[in-house]
Amino acid sequence: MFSLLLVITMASSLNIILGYTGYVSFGHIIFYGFGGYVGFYLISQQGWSLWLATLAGGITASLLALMLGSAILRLKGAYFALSTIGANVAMMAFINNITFFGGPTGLSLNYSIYQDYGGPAQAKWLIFYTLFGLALVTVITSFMVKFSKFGLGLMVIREDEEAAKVLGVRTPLLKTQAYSLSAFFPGMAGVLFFFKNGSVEPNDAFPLHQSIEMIVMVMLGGQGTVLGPVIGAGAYEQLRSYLLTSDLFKDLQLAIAGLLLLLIVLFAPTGVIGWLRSRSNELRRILE
Amino acid sequence: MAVLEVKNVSSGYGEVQILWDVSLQLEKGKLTSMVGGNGVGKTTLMRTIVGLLKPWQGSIMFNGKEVTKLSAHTKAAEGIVLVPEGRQLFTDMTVYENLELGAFSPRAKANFSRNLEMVYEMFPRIKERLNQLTGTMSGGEQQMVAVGRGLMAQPEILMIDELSLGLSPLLVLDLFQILLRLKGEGYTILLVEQNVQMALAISDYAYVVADGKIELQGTSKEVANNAHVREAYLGI
Amino acid sequence: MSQKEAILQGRKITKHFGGLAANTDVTFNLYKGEILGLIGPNGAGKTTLFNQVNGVFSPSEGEIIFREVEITKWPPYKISSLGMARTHQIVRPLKELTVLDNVIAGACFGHQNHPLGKAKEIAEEVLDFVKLVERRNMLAGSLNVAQKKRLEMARALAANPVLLLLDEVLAGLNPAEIDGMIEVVQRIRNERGISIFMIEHVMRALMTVSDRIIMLDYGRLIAEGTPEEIVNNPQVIEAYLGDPKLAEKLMQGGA
Amino acid sequence: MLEQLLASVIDGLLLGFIYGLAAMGLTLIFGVMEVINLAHGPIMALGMFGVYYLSMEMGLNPYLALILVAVLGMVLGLVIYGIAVHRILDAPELSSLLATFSVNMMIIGLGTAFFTTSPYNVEFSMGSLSLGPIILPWNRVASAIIAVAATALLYFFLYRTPPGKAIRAVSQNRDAAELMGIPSTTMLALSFGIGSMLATVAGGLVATLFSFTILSGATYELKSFVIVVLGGLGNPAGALVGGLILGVMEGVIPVFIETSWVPVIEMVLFVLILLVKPQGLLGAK
Repeated sequence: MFSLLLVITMASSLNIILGYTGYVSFGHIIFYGFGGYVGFYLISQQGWSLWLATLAGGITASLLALMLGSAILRLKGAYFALSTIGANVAMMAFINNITFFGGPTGLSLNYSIYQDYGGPAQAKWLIFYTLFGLALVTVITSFMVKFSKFGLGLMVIREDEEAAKVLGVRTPLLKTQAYSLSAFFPGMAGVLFFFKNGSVEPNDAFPLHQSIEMIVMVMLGGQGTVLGPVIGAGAYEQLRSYLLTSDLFKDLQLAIAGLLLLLIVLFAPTGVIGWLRSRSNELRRILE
Repeated sequence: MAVLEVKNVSSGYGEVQILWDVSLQLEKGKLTSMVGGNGVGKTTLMRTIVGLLKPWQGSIMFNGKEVTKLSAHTKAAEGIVLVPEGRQLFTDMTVYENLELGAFSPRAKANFSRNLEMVYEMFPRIKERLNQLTGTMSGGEQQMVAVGRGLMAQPEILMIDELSLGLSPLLVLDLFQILLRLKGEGYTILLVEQNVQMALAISDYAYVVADGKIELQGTSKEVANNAHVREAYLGI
Repeated sequence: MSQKEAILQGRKITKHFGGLAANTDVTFNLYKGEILGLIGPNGAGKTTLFNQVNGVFSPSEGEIIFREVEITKWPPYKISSLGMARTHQIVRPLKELTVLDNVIAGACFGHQNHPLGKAKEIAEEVLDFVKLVERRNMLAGSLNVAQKKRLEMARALAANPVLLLLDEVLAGLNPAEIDGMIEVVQRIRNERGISIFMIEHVMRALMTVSDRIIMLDYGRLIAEGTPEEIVNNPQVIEAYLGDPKLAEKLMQGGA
Repeated sequence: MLEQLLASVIDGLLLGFIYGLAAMGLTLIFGVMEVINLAHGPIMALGMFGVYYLSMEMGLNPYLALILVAVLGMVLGLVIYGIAVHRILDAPELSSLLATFSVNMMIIGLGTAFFTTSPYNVEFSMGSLSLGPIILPWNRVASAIIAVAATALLYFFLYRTPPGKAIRAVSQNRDAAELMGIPSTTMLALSFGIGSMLATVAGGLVATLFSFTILSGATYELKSFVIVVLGGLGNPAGALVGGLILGVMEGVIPVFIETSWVPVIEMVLFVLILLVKPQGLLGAK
């Protein structure tokens, strides 16, 4: 359940930049990792409370996106995608070298800290509810963005960035805001998750393949829709846990996920929601 | 004898229909021109004839054989050659490489040296610049290479889309003289040209295209003297 | 004549792409409330001129002044907020959005910067004006060419611009559709007082709607005047029908 | 210090030729069809395992094995093109990125099932070459020579043979190529085949130098990205130069600061070049 809530949060926030704005980020996990690292550092080394640290994780991830985005959002299409991969790998390698973040071994918590939250079991529940709340807030935010003027601006950019400028959309500003917003929730989720695990190291924080799994989830459900990423995340997570626990497939989990991805790309590029929408006009109005 | 016969062809891009039931014939050794305003479907018709677009309906016969659904490279290899609008040269390659690629098909390769001689003779400017990258040439020179490349393909039908587009009047005169010469040598040519007066002056037969349909056809004289044509172009 | 207020001025606009000059020293005025036509053969640099006027490219040399503000190097969205809107030669509908959302986008980001609710009202009204209101919930990608052209027009109008640039709004339309579009263009000026700068190839139509016409050939401005003057200008006839003397010369040379 | 530096530079250069070769496959595919092949790394890894099996299990000389690996790489490329790439060529960029990444996942998934993720070694040595104070293992020298030869062959093919010229024509203008009678689909498939052939050969050369796992391709794929961007996307000559630059950087940087900073520097450089000079340092076009 933890990972389900996590992937819903991640996929829904990725959808803001990928689905609404049309910028394919191959390194969205960077915000989870970076925000998580900052929050974890504040808790474990500076004695901050989980709540403040979580907020700080979200904010620093947003700031990172703001800085990074104001540079790389000028790039188009494949160039943007490549630069996000580069940024992700650079960040991971960078954290590896930062001594106060523990270098390659990372940081860990003193387990007594869980006592402040009513013991390890209690703390786990607390995180669960918080994560649930976070996932909910992310989806609600995604919904509000979609039906706001801001969201309309993003979708105009997605459809045709040149035309957007001509229509008066301040494209650089809107793109950066969207990127920054889409980084906020993963940053918070990172703090919660690392806190639950009690430790963090660079390889857990910045796995490139998870960035791409997020894209798969968004695509599977339907990019640019509010519910698509939620459905996609749920379905993908379900499939993955089935494959991982099945004797027959557990070694082939990745290969099967790859095959699934290929099938979606080739045959259902608009995802489940897109497919349903194209079936009927009535559904189209409901399934935004 | 008709080398090419387009019968009742409809075509377009995606879901947008551009051509409606177009029929057209090219007689062997004749120069036929196609005139009409911007965006009426002349380029679309040419792209459909060569196979870059698939006809939605209708058929295309080449030397009495149906070629409607063949791919563009197959048609090109058989001699249906288009010099496309905007030249479309291989701009990072030299003049010589462009000419060489014109003669890619076996049919064309067999006549390589003969055609090359002819192109050199027609366009001495090109011969002087064989090793220049075509992307660095002026518009007029590029058009010469484009026509030369088309000739290297050993065309049975040579189609030229907007020969004079964006070129200075002197160059236009040069190029039209080349066309006259090709006509004299027996090439079958289909010309799309915005310079209506000049196109009609040198062609045998002409089609007027409007709204994706053939609006009028006849010998060039008939078309040139038609008041309707003048009106359609200048509104006088 | 001196009373007329120039709402848009181009001063010696020059644009190079690599070594090619697309526009050279183009100077013109567009007066308030006027419909100014822009003609010229293919490749004469008309759309390039539009692209500089609304900021898609910045000129290599020269200045552009709009509503007495120099906007030469401004980005398009800033120019848009000052009250300029345009349509494109090749229509650019936002395909995956509905017709209504397309027009709302025009109303809420352009000149007036309305909130969503108000923008929706304006959009409905504009869609009614261009007779597209019954298709408001369709995806823009599913419209036919004529409808897409009207959609572009609606989107531009929704911003309530001071100046509207129209790039070949008549191309590809059939005669009935052309007449409908001409009526819309006239009403935009007459009922809304919006000045219009339009590129057009369908000469007959342009002659009826424009107050004045300027002509580009090889990137230079070669003629300027009332429709009457333009039709009788030998340079215009030459550029469009080809030089009759050139054709004669050709036939002599070839014979 | 100076000697150490010189040795590092030479070491880096030798490795740089292999990097360049790997990147050339990536850049060729991008140049011809604007597809960034995210399966590049795993294809390289398959090249590594190809050489391993042919030499360690079947007793072939590793360099002879490379020839077979090259052929298999070509076939693999054609298959991948047919299944995953051809249909999405006209689709938005995301589609081609995801399609090739799905191939990446499949190869890694199957590869992990077959080979696990533990390291393999092609054990094989040819002694060393001494140049004054500098000692170079023959393995490295031979690999560099093969990489150079393969590069030369690629250039000969692209610039001197009709199919090579046809591929360049297709990459510059697909419609115009069709109009000249060039079957563009065949040429696209062929270039994808050549691209993955180059990847497997580069992978095979890496295997004669270092130990590797099925996941090793990822590192080289990232390096290839950096190289390709250094040299200009779609420019094979640029890839070679980029490879040498990267090789030398990797050789020299550790002389001054800790090795763990190398990837940070590489990736920051990568993003910076994308931003400032996306046409690459050589400035093609």
